[in-house]
Amino acid sequence: MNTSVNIAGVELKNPVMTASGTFGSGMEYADMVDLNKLGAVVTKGVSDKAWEGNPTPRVAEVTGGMLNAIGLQNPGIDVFIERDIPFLKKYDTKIIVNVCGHSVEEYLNVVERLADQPIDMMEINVSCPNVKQGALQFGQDPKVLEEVTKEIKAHAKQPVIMKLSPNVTSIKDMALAAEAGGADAISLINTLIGMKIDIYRKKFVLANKTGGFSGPAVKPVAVRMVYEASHAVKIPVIGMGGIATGEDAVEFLMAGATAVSVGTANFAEPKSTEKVIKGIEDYMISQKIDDIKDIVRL
Amino acid sequence: MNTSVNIAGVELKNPVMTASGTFGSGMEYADMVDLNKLGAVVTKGVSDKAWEGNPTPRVAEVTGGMLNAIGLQNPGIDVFIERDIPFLKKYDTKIIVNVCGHSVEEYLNVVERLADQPIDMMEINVSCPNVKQGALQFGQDPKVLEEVTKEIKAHAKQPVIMKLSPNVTSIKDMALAAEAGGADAISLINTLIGMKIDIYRKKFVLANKTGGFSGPAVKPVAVRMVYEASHAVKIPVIGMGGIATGEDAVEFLMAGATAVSVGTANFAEPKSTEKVIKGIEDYMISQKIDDIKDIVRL
Amino acid sequence: MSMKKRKEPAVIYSQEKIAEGIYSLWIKTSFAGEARPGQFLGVYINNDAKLLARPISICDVNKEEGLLRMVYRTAGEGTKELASYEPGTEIQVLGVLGNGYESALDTDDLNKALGDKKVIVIGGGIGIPPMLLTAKALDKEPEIVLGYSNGDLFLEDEFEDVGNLHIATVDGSVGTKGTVIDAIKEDEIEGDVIFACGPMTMLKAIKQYARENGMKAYISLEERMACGIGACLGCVCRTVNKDHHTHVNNTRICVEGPIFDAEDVDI
Amino acid sequence: MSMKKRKEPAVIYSQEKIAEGIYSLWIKTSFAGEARPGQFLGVYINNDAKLLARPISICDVNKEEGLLRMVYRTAGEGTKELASYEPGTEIQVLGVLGNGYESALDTDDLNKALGDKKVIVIGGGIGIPPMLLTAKALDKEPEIVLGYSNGDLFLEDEFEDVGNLHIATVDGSVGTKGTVIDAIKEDEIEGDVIFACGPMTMLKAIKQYARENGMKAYISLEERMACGIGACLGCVCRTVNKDHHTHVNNTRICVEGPIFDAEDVDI
Ligand SMILES: Cc1cc2nc3c(=O)[nH]c(=O)nc-3n(C[C@H](O)[C@H](O)[C@H](O)COP(=O)(O)OP(=O)(O)OC[C@H]3O[C@@H](n4cnc5c(N)ncnc54)[C@H](O)[C@@H]3O)c2cc1C
Ligand SMILES: Cc1cc2nc3c(=O)[nH]c(=O)nc-3n(C[C@H](O)[C@H](O)[C@H](O)COP(=O)(O)OP(=O)(O)OC[C@H]3O[C@@H](n4cnc5c(N)ncnc54)[C@H](O)[C@@H]3O)c2cc1C
Ligand SMILES: Cc1cc2nc3c(=O)[nH]c(=O)nc-3n(C[C@H](O)[C@H](O)[C@H](O)COP(=O)(O)O)c2cc1C
Ligand SMILES: Cc1cc2nc3c(=O)[nH]c(=O)nc-3n(C[C@H](O)[C@H](O)[C@H](O)COP(=O)(O)O)c2cc1C
Ligand code: FES
Ligand code: FES
Repeated sequence: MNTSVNIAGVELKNPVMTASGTFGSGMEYADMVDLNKLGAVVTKGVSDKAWEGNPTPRVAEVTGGMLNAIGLQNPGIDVFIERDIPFLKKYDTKIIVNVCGHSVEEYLNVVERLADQPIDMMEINVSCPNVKQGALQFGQDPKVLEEVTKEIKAHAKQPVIMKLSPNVTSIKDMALAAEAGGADAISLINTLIGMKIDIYRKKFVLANKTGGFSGPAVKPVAVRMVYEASHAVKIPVIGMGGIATGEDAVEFLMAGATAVSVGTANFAEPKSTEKVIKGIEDYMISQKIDDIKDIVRL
Repeated sequence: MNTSVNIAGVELKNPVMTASGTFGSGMEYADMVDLNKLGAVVTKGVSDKAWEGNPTPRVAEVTGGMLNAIGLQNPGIDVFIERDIPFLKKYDTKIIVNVCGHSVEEYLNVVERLADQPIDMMEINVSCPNVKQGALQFGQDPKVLEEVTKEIKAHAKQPVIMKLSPNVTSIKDMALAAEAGGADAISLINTLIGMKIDIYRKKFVLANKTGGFSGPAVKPVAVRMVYEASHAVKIPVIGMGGIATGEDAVEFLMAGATAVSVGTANFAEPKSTEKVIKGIEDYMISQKIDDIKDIVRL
Repeated sequence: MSMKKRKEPAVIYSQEKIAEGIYSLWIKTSFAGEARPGQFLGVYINNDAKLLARPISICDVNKEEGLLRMVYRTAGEGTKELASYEPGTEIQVLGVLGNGYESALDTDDLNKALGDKKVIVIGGGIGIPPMLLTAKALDKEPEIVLGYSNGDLFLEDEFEDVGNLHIATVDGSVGTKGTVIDAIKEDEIEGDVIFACGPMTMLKAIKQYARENGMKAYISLEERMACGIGACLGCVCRTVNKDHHTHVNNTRICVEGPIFDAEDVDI
Repeated sequence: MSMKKRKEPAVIYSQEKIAEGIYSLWIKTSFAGEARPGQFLGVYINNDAKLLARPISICDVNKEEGLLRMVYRTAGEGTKELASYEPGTEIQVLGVLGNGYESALDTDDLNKALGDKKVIVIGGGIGIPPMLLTAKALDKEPEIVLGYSNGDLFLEDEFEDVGNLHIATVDGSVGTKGTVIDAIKEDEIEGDVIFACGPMTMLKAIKQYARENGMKAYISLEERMACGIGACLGCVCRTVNKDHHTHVNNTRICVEGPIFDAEDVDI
């Protein structure tokens, strides 16, 4: 059976990756998950300097999902290069570094620092709803997105995945903008913007008021957006949003994704990534599909 | 205890209404729910002529919610005036007629036919994701929304509620546009756009491919949008999206809504509206709140 | 006789696997006293992630004991979860839903309405269970034709007690090899009225067969449902004439059906 | 001693309400053999709508029988659902989580590390349960100070067996009227090291008291968690110095805590 997929020239042994921010740099899950089995590990977002992130509470549970407002806390690119990349290099999996910044300059600082690093791709987070400055604005206006993509592509040595926000009127326009800017691939969805109020304490559950909404509850929106985006562009699409089983993953592949990421499900079941891989294989066996590329695209 | 609220001069005995399309015209639920207890009944969308709606399957279940692509099937305004309004008039509740159309002209035809009808308000659905023409476009562009609102206000004899789509980049801009157009109130959220694929049958679960996503799963998005919209405009906001309990309703009130609608929850529990009313009262008792207007707004 | 619809708790009295993926479930419920042949219940799953009721036909009732039986296939996740419930588990049920045969035939008394017409009761696959209560309701023993895919039969002995049983299997392992229509032909079964439930292809063939043979066919339709009580317009079927309620060529299966005169619906 | 973290099924052995809204739960689990004082488990609810594990401290273990005890308050919907589970119910548990006192004190052997230092064990409200395993782990009987809001005490008799018990109640119905600090003062309790778990106001007061009295205080912190294993950065606490892992003044309670030297954290 062949489950390998190719994204921008990078061959993944299977289409299953971790969703940025839900799997650290793999270290914390290495006890429970065999990282060698994963198509790729997508790291937590990294910026040029260390970020402290938002005040707590940072997470909340909602029906079938969760809200987070971590605020992209990260140790900065230097620590990351020294500690996390070498750790991941020990495993037989692809490394995709998720990049964040408050300004184009900050993105470029990270992109340039990554140039000589043994990583396979980078994913540019222009869609995080939890930081005031930068980030989300870049991801909600097609013109700005195209510009940012161009800038990053001009400096990046590795293939660039632009990660899109679902908090837009037309995901198609955003996908087209990323493609026009030269993105090698797009990934979606980042989190929807949500809010939860504690009516007894009479305050927002998250210190940040709003948070990014993820998990099985968002899957219908994600599948729809992956379908719309992948039918608009020629570059590969990495689908995510609520994937917890192999069947969920196949749904995204049928919607037009080339690969998928597993995020929030890792919290509900640490072995989710492995289970998704196994589930895709089971599906292929049951449907007598030898090559993952032969899964029907709708 | 006072639970009455006032929207555009109309006094509702409590802030709980039915969400359009989930309660018919009340007739079907009258066996199970005492319509006299409701703040208002919001009817299924009605157009100038009868609409056949979409092919089946029209509904699908998703985690914590559902998709629908009814396509606004309705018998048209004539039957509605003859049958549904007289039925509702027998009850001691307010009547809000939800209006749909493919074009401004079609909306106006309905609005004008309603002029001499004994209804309390009308809600204009410019946000249904399930009809190809009209509807959603009006609800995704602030300029168009403002224009449509103006036109409708120029012809409407009863207060006008504009119902907003959550499938937009900025709900604040949409709320401001409706207010600028002269809307007496806004209601939100209509359904998110979602998709579900049956991977074994290898086709979309809904004949229409996409459908409107509703139910508890969408609540975090709805609360956030109600918060953003109500903090942007001065007109009252009717909040909805996933409300199933009194606590959910209070969450929307705290987010800034003046009243709330209960939709998908009716399918999970036919008595949901009554339960929500009771739940709000229980909350007020437990928090020693005498007047619903004293519930804290965040 | 028609009682108000309502959602109520019911307690699982017994649950048994009667064939591969087929479960027989008896629940203790007040609906047992009201259920008419052809009607169904909305069964809720004890899982907050699954909101909607599963429509399941009433297969049998024991009015004295207040017991009601449903026989269902584990089609997806909801029915799989249902199959895992032990006796004593409380479930929520919406009922009684749908018109049933009496209402479809516009009568208070099925047997009176049928007079001396000969009834053929047909069930295919998971459409077999509802035909048991239907067959039992008839004064005169009907011809019964059941279609299975293979020899993994279920309920056949109970049908044997209430009518003249014919079996068709797709793989030919029991009875006629082929469809229920093949069995009707092979066994030269005759009748005036057909009551049928089963897959759409079977219902279409029956509609055609009835038309060609001057018979009346009442068929039970399925569609995805949200409310189950006529409010959401989720479950419609195309109709030949304008529907009295919807004023378009669409009728609500959950209230005007699931039983229809085959000639009224556009299948 | 440190075993790999894992998610595993566990079976409810017994469950008992021991005070208003407080439940004592014993589960049969392999984690019983590994649990150290101050650690916690992530308890999943059998409900697809509730994804995240509830962090619950380990209150006691019975290694021989492979049993582990948690005592929890029904705070929200998840714990309410947990309280409804009957013995025999299977639940999913992520464990063993957190550092525990040994790790916080940077030692393999708590008692050796403590030497002849006198320990005061303090628990307030739902922070009381984890102190039982802690008190039991000590060679020398500690002074134990438990703070309740009123006379609806729980676990007090079990603490009585493992140390010298003092009680404070906010309403004064039992022991000292007031806080645990009031009880320490009233009963003139002396010690070198405090181990404490309870509400934030109590922990702040203890930090202050320890500082003023030249004592060390190890406190157990709480925060909302998603992963429970250090990956999501959901559960951080402000720290005085830069954290070795995060490189900012934020540390992960789920892995570097929940037990901290009070002087290290910015509370
Ligand atoms: C009037 C009527 C009577 C029925 N009687 C029986 C019966 O006696 N025995 C039996 O085994 N089955 C019966 N069915 C089919 C049964 O409703 C479905 O198999 C069941 O809903 C599947 O639920 P699930 O959770 O396993 O599937 P899932 O795929 O997880 O369900 C997802 C959603 O789709 C709906 N759905 C899926 N399949 C169907 C279907 N075929 N028809 C309607 N809704 C569907 C579910 O109700 C649910 O809302 C009947 C259907 C109808 C409309
Ligand atoms: C390290 C640690 C140890 C704990 N030990 C115990 C214990 O031994 N006994 C006990 O009764 N409680 C303990 N708690 C608190 C317990 O985790 C919460 O009361 C519980 O999670 C509430 O869940 P719920 O579903 O009832 O509430 P809900 O409000 O329905 O929960 C919603 C979400 O918020 C989280 N949450 C809510 N309150 C808290 C809280 N106070 N702390 C962390 N997460 C919260 C839940 O885990 C869940 O993810 C501990 C918390 C931590 C962090
Ligand atoms: C706790 C948490 C942290 C996240 N951090 C990041 C991040 O640093 N960068 C990013 O691009 N996306 C981040 N995301 C978004 C996820 O990568 C993913 O796009 C989203 O959660 C949808 O997938 P899911 O439903 O499978 O979680 C984060 C999500 C969660 C839940
Ligand atoms: C089956 C169904 C039909 C609907 N029909 C309409 C409609 O005709 N007009 C309208 O404005 N909204 C319609 N809606 C949207 C609801 O009124 C409501 O805005 C939405 O479902 C969110 O609320 P909920 O999560 O409580 O259902 C419909 C929703 C559902 C589920
Ligand atoms: S299921 Fe709602 S109308 Fe039939
Ligand atoms: S809960 Fe995820 S880092 Fe602590």
